[in-house]
Amino acid sequence: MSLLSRNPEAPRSWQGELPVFSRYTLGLAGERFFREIKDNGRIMGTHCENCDRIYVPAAVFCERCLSELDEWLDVGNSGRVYTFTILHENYEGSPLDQPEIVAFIRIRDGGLIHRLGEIELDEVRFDMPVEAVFKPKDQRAGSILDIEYFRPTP
Amino acid sequence: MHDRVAIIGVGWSGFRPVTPELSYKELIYEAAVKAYADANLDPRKDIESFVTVAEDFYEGTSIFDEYTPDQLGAVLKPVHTIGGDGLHGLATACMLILTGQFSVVAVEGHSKASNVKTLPQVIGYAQDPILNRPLRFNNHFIPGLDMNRYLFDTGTSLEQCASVIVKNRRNALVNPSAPYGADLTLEDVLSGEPTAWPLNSHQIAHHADGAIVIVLASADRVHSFTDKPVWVTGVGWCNDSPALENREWGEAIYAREAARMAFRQAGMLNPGRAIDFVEVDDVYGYKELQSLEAMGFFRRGEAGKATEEGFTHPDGELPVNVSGGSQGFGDLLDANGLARALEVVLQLRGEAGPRQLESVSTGLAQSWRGVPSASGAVVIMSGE
Amino acid sequence: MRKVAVVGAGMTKFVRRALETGKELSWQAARMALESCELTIDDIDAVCLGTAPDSFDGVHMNGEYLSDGSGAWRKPFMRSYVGGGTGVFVPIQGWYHVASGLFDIVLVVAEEKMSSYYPHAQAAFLTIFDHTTERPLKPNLLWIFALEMNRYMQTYGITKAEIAHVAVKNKRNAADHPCALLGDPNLTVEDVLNSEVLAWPVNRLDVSPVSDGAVAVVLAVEHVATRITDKPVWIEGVGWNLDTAHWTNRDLAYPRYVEFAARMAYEMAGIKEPRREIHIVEPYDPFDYKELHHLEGLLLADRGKAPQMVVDGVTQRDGDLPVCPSGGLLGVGNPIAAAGLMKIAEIFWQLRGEAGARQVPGQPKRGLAQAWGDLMQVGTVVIMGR
Amino acid sequence: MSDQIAVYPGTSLSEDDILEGKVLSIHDKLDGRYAWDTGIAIGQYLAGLKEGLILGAYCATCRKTVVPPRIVCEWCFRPMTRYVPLKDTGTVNTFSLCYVTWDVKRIKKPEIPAVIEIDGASPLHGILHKVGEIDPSEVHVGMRVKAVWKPPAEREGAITDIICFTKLNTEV
Repeated sequence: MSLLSRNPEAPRSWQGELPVFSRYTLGLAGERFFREIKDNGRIMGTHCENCDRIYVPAAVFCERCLSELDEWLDVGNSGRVYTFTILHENYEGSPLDQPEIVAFIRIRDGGLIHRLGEIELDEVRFDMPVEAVFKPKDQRAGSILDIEYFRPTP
Repeated sequence: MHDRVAIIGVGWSGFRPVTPELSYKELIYEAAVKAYADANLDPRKDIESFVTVAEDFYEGTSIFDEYTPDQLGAVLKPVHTIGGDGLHGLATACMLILTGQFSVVAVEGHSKASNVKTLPQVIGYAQDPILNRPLRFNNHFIPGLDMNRYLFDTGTSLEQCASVIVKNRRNALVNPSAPYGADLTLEDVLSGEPTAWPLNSHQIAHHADGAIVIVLASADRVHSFTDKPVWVTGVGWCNDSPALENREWGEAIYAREAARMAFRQAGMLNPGRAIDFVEVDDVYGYKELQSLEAMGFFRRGEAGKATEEGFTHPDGELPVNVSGGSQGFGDLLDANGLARALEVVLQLRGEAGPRQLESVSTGLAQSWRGVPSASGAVVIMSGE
Repeated sequence: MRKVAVVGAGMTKFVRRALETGKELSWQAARMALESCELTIDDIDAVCLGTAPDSFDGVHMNGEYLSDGSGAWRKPFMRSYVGGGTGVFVPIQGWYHVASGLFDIVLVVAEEKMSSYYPHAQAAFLTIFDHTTERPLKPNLLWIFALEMNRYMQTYGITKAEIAHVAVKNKRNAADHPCALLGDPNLTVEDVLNSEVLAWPVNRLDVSPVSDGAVAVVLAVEHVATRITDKPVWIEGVGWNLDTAHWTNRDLAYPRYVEFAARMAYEMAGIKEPRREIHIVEPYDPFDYKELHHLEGLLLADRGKAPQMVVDGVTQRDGDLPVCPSGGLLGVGNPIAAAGLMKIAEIFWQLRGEAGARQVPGQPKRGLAQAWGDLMQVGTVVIMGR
Repeated sequence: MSDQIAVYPGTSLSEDDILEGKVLSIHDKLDGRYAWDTGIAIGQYLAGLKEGLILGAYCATCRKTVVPPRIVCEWCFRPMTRYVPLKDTGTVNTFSLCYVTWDVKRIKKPEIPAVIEIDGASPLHGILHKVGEIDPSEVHVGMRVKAVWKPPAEREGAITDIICFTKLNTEV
């Protein structure tokens, strides 16, 4: 293929990075959605009248019909475990000391991805009711991490 | 407007866990030279447009399309890049030819996954930066959630998922291009390290490096290059919601809709009968079952049983991933679809060597873009 | 070949920092484009998205992330990119979707949220250079523009003052654009020449601003387009071309890849004398000299002669060949992919006589939009007519 | 704009809106680290730099010598014929005086990026590098320059083994 010769002494690889530093605004919907979590400990959704769906987390548009959504509602702080997994690796791919339970918690027609707490690994069930546990108000910053985890509804 | 499109040449290189002897450009060049020799053409003279598939973060280069033309013989030609799977690229090449503007178009896809030292973090940067990424979950949580719901909804067992792995890695033993061939038992697979239960480490394809180039031509030009064209009779692609909060967990909607589009184009009323063999997404073992069902080859919940019973084995009624699939040839990132298309081409031409299927005339390739996407494509090819 | 028309367009304001997420910007533009031609998302057969490097939005596989905002839910969806050329490429992508016969109506969206790269989007450009042979020198985006501009000036004996006329014209034009970030009706050549030297010969006001924004257009096949609107704007020709990545192995004084792309588009449109047959041009103007460079590559000016055209006022809105009547990237803003598609929207509105305060006189019949990108390497061209 | 449209969306924020917390935001950064295989041609190029040599490659079909070397000629798509040792002198094809670093910090003394046409390569064939050890006002297109190498012990097989190019003394 190549007429040029390989030099076995040549540097094999060149090391480098792709520096990406990001700052995200939360958007029209996110700004209000996360303010409600931060200030009031409330999970909000928006209703699409056209499709009769309630988006959680609140969205400013319906992905199905592209209508603008301006009907906001408090959807409560609980939902049901729609599906779950027991995660044994961290973000970087190394083993976790303690495996954690990650779930998609169905709330209305949407839901939230989050971890489950106050529950043993073998106790999680499909459709199990769970509720959000918020950080203390003074520690909330307006992010998904303002919810510490979801736990079984007592 | 051209009415039919055929694949007239294929070339590939790599398909190994690491390829330290070649730069990505040289890896692509090797695949291109083979494809052009196979198609019996000179790219500088004969190929009118080029399509590549790539994503910047996999390459470690922004605006990576800059670096695509030289090693393809594509300099000063209409070249563009699709941020998609190789099958999206193949569909794009078909569209370019169908406009009537171009007669011969080449598609390229590659993986240099071994050059990415922080692949989990790179893929993690595809998670929604506001809703999901701050949680810092390993990317496998997504197939973990999806697999668990799929098992729950369909009654598919872990053993059935493991039987996909056993089959595909065994298939890979007779594919000289596949580095991950292995003779495993169900127990071997089931005893993998837990990763995102019910997903374990042996159900996740290992990454590999490789490059694939495919040359396509319009019907009126095909026979000036080759006497063994493989016709593209249907292409389809589709996205479900990218939002983890809105998608259908446990279902491969993207595969269902992409297949419907492709079947419609191919005029197939009964794809199960019309298609002799398929190469489908198996980056996670359960995906093979889920995708087969989504495309309608099996009713929901029946693909696992069929796999156990040998229906999808090379000598079964619907051979699936005879190549060894991504489990066997490795996860080639966005080149996965082209690797599957390559196998379909080789089988239809009767050039698949020891794994050659008997009397096959129509095959299907399907792919998924991987975590966290809900995006996939389907291409149907026929030797006739 | 199936005839394809632009039938609707929409865009957000171009702003330095948007509150909206990239998804929301895409959605706003998409919804406006649909409303402008009284269609709904159900009418759309497929979606094409353009967004340039993922580094800006700060999302890997950014096309997937933006797909719901772009209206791609359960639809065939693809993202194309050719660096800075993407904004004028994505309507070409839409064109081949329709011209192929696979789809009748396609939504085309272009988005860029550059403010997500923090603190400054410019730094993202380090990584467009070759990782082994160039990046260790810590290059930045200004380098390539400054190197190209200097080579262009040296080759043809062009002055900075001549080039500054472009910035003045475009920023003044942009004062009439309701989405513009940097419109300035009173800007002078002296202002440009006296602005901060960033990378000689490039001064601050020679450069377009980092911006956030999105633009969308709707494309339809002939028989559908004529039902949707009585003022379809036809895509008469498209062209694109990519030169070698070895940019230090070729002469930067002339963009031959733009010429190749233009020739492809002219041939498809049946244009033999572009200088007579093209009535409005929106060439890519991320830096002021680029507009001139591109007018030459498009064969609308002789090599080295474009500067005289701008100095003589030929390229003013009421001149013989209006160039960037929108205000261009220099004036409206430069959210990379969105900026290119803005040029398509501008030609669409101009040819329909809907450009309001920016309307070019004389009922222009045919316009051309062009973008450029990568390592001074890619040209993308669309010719539209009514 | 269209005169058919009355209102355009898009909400502009100031930096202070975000810094003062009037608007919420999230920071993140990519941990993207790579080890790119150098391969045949660039591997040899780097090995040459370590020895104080700039290598090119010759295409017998196009009769062209290019730099850096590559295994295929992008013009004729034939394999490159052989490596060619080039001189470490050249001519400034174009340059800039840049007062901004890659990460947008202002500097007083400009960096001088330039395309240097390398002696021994075909006309217009050069590399990106920097001009240095010179008063910036002296730099001009067409200037003859010579590589300033790091001491051999400090070279690592990188483009930065050349510190910069500086004025060739023979120029009057």
